[in-house]
Amino acid sequence: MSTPNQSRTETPLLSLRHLKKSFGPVHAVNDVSLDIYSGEVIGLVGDNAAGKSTFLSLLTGYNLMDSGEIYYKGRPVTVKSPRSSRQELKIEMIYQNLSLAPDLPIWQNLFLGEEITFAGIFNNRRRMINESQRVVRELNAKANPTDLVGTLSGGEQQLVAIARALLFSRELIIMDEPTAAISVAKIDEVLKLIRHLKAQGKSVLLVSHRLEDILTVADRIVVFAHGKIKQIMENRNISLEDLVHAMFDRTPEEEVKDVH
Amino acid sequence: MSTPNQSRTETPLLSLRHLKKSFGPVHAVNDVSLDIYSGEVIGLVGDNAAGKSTFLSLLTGYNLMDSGEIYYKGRPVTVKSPRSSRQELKIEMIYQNLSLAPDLPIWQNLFLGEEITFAGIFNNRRRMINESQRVVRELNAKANPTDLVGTLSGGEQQLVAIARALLFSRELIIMDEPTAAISVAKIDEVLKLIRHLKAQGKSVLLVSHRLEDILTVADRIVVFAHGKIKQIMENRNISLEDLVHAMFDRTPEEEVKDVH
Amino acid sequence: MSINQQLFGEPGSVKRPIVFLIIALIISTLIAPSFLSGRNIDALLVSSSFLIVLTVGESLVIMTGMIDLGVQSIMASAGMFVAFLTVLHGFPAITALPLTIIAGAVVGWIVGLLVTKGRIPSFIVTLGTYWGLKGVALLFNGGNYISPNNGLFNFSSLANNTLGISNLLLITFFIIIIGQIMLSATPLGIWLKSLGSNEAAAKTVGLRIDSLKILVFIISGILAALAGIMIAAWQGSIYPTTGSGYSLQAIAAVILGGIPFSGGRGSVIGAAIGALIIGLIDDLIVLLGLPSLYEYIFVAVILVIAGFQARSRGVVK
Amino acid sequence: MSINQQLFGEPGSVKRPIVFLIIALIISTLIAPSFLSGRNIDALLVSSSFLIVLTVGESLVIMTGMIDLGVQSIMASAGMFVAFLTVLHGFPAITALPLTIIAGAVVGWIVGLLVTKGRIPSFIVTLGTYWGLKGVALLFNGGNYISPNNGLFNFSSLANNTLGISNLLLITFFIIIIGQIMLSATPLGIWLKSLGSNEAAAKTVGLRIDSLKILVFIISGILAALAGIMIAAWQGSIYPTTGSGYSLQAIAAVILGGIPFSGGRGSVIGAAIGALIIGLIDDLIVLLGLPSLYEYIFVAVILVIAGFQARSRGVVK
Amino acid sequence: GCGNSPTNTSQPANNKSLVYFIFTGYAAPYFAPMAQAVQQAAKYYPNLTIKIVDANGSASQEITDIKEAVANNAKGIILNPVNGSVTAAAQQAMKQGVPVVAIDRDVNSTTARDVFIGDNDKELGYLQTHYALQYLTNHNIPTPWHVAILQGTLGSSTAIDRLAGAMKALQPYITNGKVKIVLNQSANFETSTAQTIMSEFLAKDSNVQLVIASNDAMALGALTALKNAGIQAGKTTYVVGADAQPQSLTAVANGTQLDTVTHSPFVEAYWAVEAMDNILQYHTLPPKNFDHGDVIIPMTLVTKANVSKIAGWGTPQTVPPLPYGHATSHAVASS
Ligand SMILES: Nc1ncnc2c1ncn2[C@@H]1O[C@H](COP(=O)(O)OP(=O)(O)OP(=O)(O)O)[C@@H](O)[C@H]1O
Ligand SMILES: Nc1ncnc2c1ncn2[C@@H]1O[C@H](COP(=O)(O)OP(=O)(O)OP(=O)(O)O)[C@@H](O)[C@H]1O
Ligand SMILES: O[C@@H]1[C@H](O)[C@H](O)CO[C@H]1O
Ligand SMILES: [Mg+2]
Ligand SMILES: [Mg+2]
Repeated sequence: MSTPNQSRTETPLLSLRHLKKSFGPVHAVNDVSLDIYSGEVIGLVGDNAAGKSTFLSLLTGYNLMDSGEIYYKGRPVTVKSPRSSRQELKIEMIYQNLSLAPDLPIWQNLFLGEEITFAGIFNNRRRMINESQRVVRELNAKANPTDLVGTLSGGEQQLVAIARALLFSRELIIMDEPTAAISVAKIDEVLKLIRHLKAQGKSVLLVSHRLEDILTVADRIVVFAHGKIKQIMENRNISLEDLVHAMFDRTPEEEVKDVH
Repeated sequence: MSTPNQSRTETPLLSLRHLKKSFGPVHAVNDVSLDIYSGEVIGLVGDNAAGKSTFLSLLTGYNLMDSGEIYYKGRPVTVKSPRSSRQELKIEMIYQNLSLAPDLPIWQNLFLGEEITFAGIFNNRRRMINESQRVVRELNAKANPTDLVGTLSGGEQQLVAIARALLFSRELIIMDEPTAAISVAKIDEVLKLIRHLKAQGKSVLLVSHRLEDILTVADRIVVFAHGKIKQIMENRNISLEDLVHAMFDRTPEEEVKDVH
Repeated sequence: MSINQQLFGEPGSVKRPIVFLIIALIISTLIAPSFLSGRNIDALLVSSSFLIVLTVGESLVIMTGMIDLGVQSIMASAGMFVAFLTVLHGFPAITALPLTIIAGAVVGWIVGLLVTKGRIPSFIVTLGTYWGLKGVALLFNGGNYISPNNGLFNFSSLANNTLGISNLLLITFFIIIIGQIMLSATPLGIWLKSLGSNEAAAKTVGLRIDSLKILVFIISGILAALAGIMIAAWQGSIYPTTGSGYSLQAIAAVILGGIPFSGGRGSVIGAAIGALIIGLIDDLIVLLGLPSLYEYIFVAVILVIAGFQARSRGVVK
Repeated sequence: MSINQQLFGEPGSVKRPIVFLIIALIISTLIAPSFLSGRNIDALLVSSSFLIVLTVGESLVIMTGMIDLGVQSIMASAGMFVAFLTVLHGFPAITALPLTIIAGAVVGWIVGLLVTKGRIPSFIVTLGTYWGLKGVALLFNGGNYISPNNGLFNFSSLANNTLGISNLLLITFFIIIIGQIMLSATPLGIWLKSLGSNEAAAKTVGLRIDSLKILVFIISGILAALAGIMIAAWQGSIYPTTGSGYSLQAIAAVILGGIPFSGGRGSVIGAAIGALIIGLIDDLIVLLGLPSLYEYIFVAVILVIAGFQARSRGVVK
Repeated sequence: GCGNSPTNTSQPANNKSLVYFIFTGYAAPYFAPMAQAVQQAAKYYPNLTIKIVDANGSASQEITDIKEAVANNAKGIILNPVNGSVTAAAQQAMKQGVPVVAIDRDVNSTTARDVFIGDNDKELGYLQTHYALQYLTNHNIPTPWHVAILQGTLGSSTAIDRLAGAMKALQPYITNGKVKIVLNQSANFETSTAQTIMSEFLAKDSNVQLVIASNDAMALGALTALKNAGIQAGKTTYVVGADAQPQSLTAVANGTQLDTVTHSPFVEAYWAVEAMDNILQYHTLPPKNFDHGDVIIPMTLVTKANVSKIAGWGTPQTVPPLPYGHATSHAVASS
C-alpha cells in the first residue's frame, strides 16, 4: 500500500525512497516512499505525532535522515542542510513552529537570506518594505512591514510565514499547518493561493488537521500513521467521513499498543 | 452593543468593565466590558489581531491593563501578575503560544508551580508521573510523562498544555485556540472536556478560529473586532454563515482604514 | 558519534563530566605518577574547595539564565569581614560566622533586587559587586591584610581535619549534596530550571519569578561568603585581593559541567566536577613542572579539550 | 516611566546610551570643571579607543548570542607580534601590520571552527584563547617586553596626529562607522541579528550559520589585533600583559550599549558609547582624585547607574 | 606628632601644586602601607595636593591614568609602575613638562623619570638567598639541597630582578652540584596561590630544603602548605621571603621563617614626596653621586638575631631625611 503511485509516466519532481528517521527509540519516520509531481497538491494528514513534521524536515534538511534516498527530477541528491535543500530541491517551507526572528521587523523576516540589494551590498530597504507591504496586504493582514514580528498576534505571525513562501515560491512549497492560527476569512485566501501556485505549475505539500481544507485543494491525500504511509488516496468523491475513517480505522487501544 | 448582558440576576463570577490596553499606537483592547457567569461557556471569536489574546492576557495578569476594573463575584480585584490572577480570580489558562518549558519533561511541566510533595519539600515524583500518565492518556496523547516537552510534536505539546488545565481546573478556564494543532479525533475529546467542565459548574472562555467548535460548545458568543466587543450573541440557532457575517460585515477596505 | 555518546552519555547529563574527569585522572596518573598519591589528591581537593563552593552558587544562577560575576569579590570581602570581626574586634566565631554569612545573603538580596525590580541586566549589576566589594574588602583594614599578628583567628579550626578528612572538604561535600538534592528532588529545583528554559512559561503558571531570581543570588552570596570564611581559615590570614580570577573560573566550571549559558538544564554535581577539572589543570602544571612561559598555553589546550565534553547537540552558543 | 521613555528612547535603541552619555558629560563637567578641557577630552577619547575597537568586535559576537573572552589576549599577543616582527626582526611596517591583522583573523577562524564544527561553547573556547594567547604573548620575547631599546617601532606614526586629530581616533571612528553600516544597512547585519534572535529561523531560511559564526569571530579577531597594533604604537613599547581586564570591560560595554546577552538587538554605535562610558568612569576617578580606597566602590555605583539605561522592558537576565 | 617642620615657606592655598600618586594597587600587601605613607607625608608638604590613583594591577590602566593626569594639569607624578610598559607614557609626561618620580618599581628608561626611589632588587634577591645558603652550609645540611622558587608577578621589575639576584647567589651551588632547583614558578606575589602551588608540589615531592619566595606573602603561603604537609619549617625545610610583612616577622622570631628583607614602603613614600617637592619648589634633582638619579633606600636583612628590633614593613619610628636637598627627618604617625 505504501509503494509509490506508479500510474504516472512522467519523471516526478521529487522521488523519496525508504526515508527513515528515529529519535532514540522513536521511529518518527519509518520507511516512507513517495513521488511528488510538478503541478500537484498533496495533502498530508495523520494523527498527532504520526511523523508528518519530521518527514517534512527530512526534505528541507532541518533534520538529517538516518537512511533513504531522494531524487530530484530523477537525479539522486543528498540533503545536508536547509541551505542545500533550498538550492538542490528548490523547496520553500512554512514551518509549523513558525521559524521567525521575533526581534526583527516583518520585512527583514520576509527577505531573510534573500535580501534585495543595491550594488550587491546595501539593503534596498525601500523596495523590500514595499514588497512586504504588498504581499502582507494580499493576505489581508493588518500589520505594517516595519512592525517587529515578536509583537504580532498569533495569526499575523502565521501570515508572515506564509507571505515568505509567496515571495520566493519555488518548485515545491511545503506548508506545515499554515492555517492553524488564522481566521476563517483568511483561510480562504490561503487556499486560493495554493490553487494559484498549482496553476503556475508548482507543487504544494500541505499538512493540515483541517480536513475540509485538504479535501478542498488536494489532488492526492497521503495518510500518515506511526511514521509510515498508511494510504494514498486520489481526492475524488472522498467525503470527510471516508477520510477520518482512513486516518483512524483502529481502536484507540490498538494505537496505544503500537507506540513502541 | 458592547454593554454587558443585563438579563441575568445572579452575581457574575467575573465582571470586566472598560478594560483598555494599548501597545504604543495600537489599541489592542479598547474599552471592553463583559460579565462571565459560573457554569457558562463563552466563545470568543474575531479576526486576527482583533485583540482576543491581549484581552485574555489582562485577565491572567500576563499583561497589565492601562485602565478598567475587574470584579470577582462582585468584589473589585486588582490583577498585578499571573500569580495574583491565579490566586484572586481562580483562573487557569491555556496560552496560544504554548507556555511550556522545552527542557523539562512533561510531568514537570504539568505540575510546574503545583508540585505534589513529600513533607512539603521533596518532589513526589512517582505520583506526579502517574497522574501525568493518566491525564495525558485521557487526551489520547501518546507521549510518555518523562519525555522532554521540547521533543514532542506540535499537537502533543498542545495536549500537554490542555492537560495542565485539566489537572488544576479552577473556576474559570481560559483556552486560547487550544485545538489549533491537534487532530480531528482529539478535538472531540477537548470539546467533550469543555462540556464536562461546564457540567461541574465551571466557566470556560474559549477562543478559536474553528467556528464549528465554538458553535458546538458555546452558550454565548462574543465577537471581537478592532479591540472592541462588536456583538454578543446567545448561541441559539446560529448558523456558521450568521457567525461569519457577524464577524466580517465590513469590506476589507474599511478594515484597512481602521487600523490606526 | 554513537560511541562517543555511549561513553559520555547525553549532552548535559552528569555522566559526561564524570567520565571526563575519570579519563583526566587516569591520564594525569600516567604522565605524573605521583598524582594519585593520597596527599596530592587531598591537596588538590582542598585547594579546589573554595572554587567548588563558589561554583555551586554560580551554577544555580546560570541555571536560571543569569550570571554572577561578583562571587570572587564577595568571597574576598567576606574573608576580610570575618577577620575584621574576630581578629580585629574580638567577636566570638559563633557570632562572627553567622554575621558574615548574613552579609553575603544581604549582598545577594541587593543584587537580586537590582536585577528584578531595577531591571538591570545581571552582568552589569554583578560587575558592580565585582568592583564594589573589591573596594569594600580594602576598607576593613585600610587596604592592609589581616593576620594572626592583629589578633586571634578563632575560626581557623574550620581548616582542621575530622577523622583524617579536612573539614573544608566535608563542608564542600555537604554543599554539593544539598545543592544537588535541591535541584533534582525539590520543586524549587524544577522552578529554577523552568526559569532558564522558558521564563514566560514560569511566569504564566504563577511562579514568583522575581523572588526566585533574588533567591539564587542570595544563595550565591551565602556560598561565596562561606568560601571567604573557608579561605581565611585555610590561609590563617586574609588579603583584600584574595581570589582574583575566581569568578571567571567559576563560570567556566559551570559551563564545563554541562550547564548552557541560557540555563534550563544541568546539574550541581556536574558543575562541581567542572571546578575540579579546573583545579586539576593547575595541579598538573605544578606536577609536570612546566616552564612557566608555557603554563597558560597548557591551560588553554586542556580547557578546550575539556570543552569537548561540554559540547551539546542543540544550538551551541 | 513615560518621561523616562521619552527622554531615553525605547530600550535597546541607540538613543538611550547617547542620552545617558550626554547627561554623564554634563555632570562630569559640573563636578570636575577641568573635565571639558580639550586636552582631557582628547586623552579620554584616545585612551578609550582601544577598548572601543575591541567592543565593536565584541558587539557583533554578542549580537549573535555568543561571547568572546579572548579579545584582550588577542590584543596583547598581536601587540607583541607586531613588535616582534618590526622591532626585533626589522620587518617593514607595510608587511608587519597586515601579517598581524591576518594572525588575528586566523585566531578568530580557529575559534569559530571550534565553536561551530567542534560544537564547544564559545565561553570555553574563548576562555582558551584568553589563557593561551596570554601565554603566546609571553613567548615572543621570552616573557620580556619589547621597547625602543630593542629596535625601531617603525609603525608608531599610527599614534600621530592628522589635522590635529589623533590617527588612533580616526581609525576608531572609521571602524565604528563601518561596523554600524554593516549592521544596519547590509544583509549581513540582518543575518547576524537573526542568529541571535532565533537561530532556528536563520537555519531554516538557509543561512550559513556556521560561516556567519566563524565570520564574527574573524572580525573580532581582526579588530582585537588592530587594537594591539594601536596600543603598541601609542605606548611606544609593548608588554605581554598589556590590556588585562579589557575583555570583561568590552563585554560590559556591549551590554551597557543596549545589546542583550542573548543577542538579536542593538547597535554598534551603542556598544561604542558603552565603551566610552566605561572610559569616562576611569577618567572621572583620576579627575576627582577620590581616596583610592573608595575608587572601586565609585566605579560600581556609576556602573549600576549606567546600567539603568540598559534596562529592558522584556525579560531581564 | 611631627618632627622638624618643613623648611619651605607656605604658599597661597590656591597656588597648590597638584601631584598624582599613581600606584599598582593593592595587588600585594606591600602597597597598602605605601599608599598610607604617601598620605601621611603629604601633610608635611602643604603646598602639594596629592591625588592617589589605583591602577588595579593593570599597566594599560596605569598608562591611561598617567595620560589623564597630564591632561588634567598635574604638576608632577609619583609613579609606582605596574611594569615597564608604562615607560613611554611617563616619558611623554616628562616631555610635556610634568616631572616623574618613580617609586618601588622602576620604569625602563632613565629618561622617563627624574628620580627613582626604591631598593636594589637584585641585591635583595641575593641577600635573602645568600644568607639561607650560608645557613644551610653552616648547619651541615646534607647536599644536594632541593630548592623551590616562588617568583612574583611575571613582568614586574621586582619579580625579574629578585629572581636574578637569587639565581646569582645560587649559581655557584648549582654548578658544584650542591643545589638542585625543583620548582620555579610564579605565585603572583599572593599567599593563596603560593599555598596552592606548594601544597600540590609537596604532595609530589616533600624533599625540599629551601623555599625562596620573592616576597613574604608567598613565603607565608609556603609555610602553611609545609605545616599542612606535616613538614616542620625551620627544622628540615627553610623558607625565606622579603618585605618584613608583620606576620612574617613573627615567623622569623618563631624560627619558622629563616629570613626576610626590609625595604620600607614608608621610607620610599616619604622620600618620593620629598623628592617631588624638591623638584617643584627648588628645582633640585639628585646630585651626580646618585647614579642615573637612583636613590636606593637601605635594606636590612632580618633574621632571628635582629628581628626584635624591626617593626612591621621595616617602618622606622623616624624617617631619615632624603639624602639630598632640603629635607629633615619626620616622625611616622602611628597608623
Ligand atoms: N527532536 C526530537 N527528539 C525526540 N523526539 C522527537 C523529536 N522530534 C520529533 N520527535 C518525535 O517524533 C514523533 C513524530 O513527531 P512529528 O512532529 O513528526 O509529528 P507530527 O505528525 O508532525 O504531529 P503533529 O500533528 O502533532 O504536529 C513524535 O513522537 C515526537 O515526539
Ligand atoms: N507585546 C506587544 N507589543 C506590541 N503590539 C502588540 C503586542 N501584543 C499584541 N500586540 C498587538 O495587539 C493587537 C492584538 O493582538 P492579539 O494577539 O490580541 O490578537 P488576537 O485577536 O489574539 O489575534 P490572533 O487571532 O491572530 O491570535 C495586534 O495588532 C498585535 O500586533
Ligand atoms: O617591592 C614590592 C614588594 O616587595 C611586594 O611584595 C610586591 O611588589 C613589589 O614591587
Ligand atoms: Mg507536526
Ligand atoms: Mg491570539
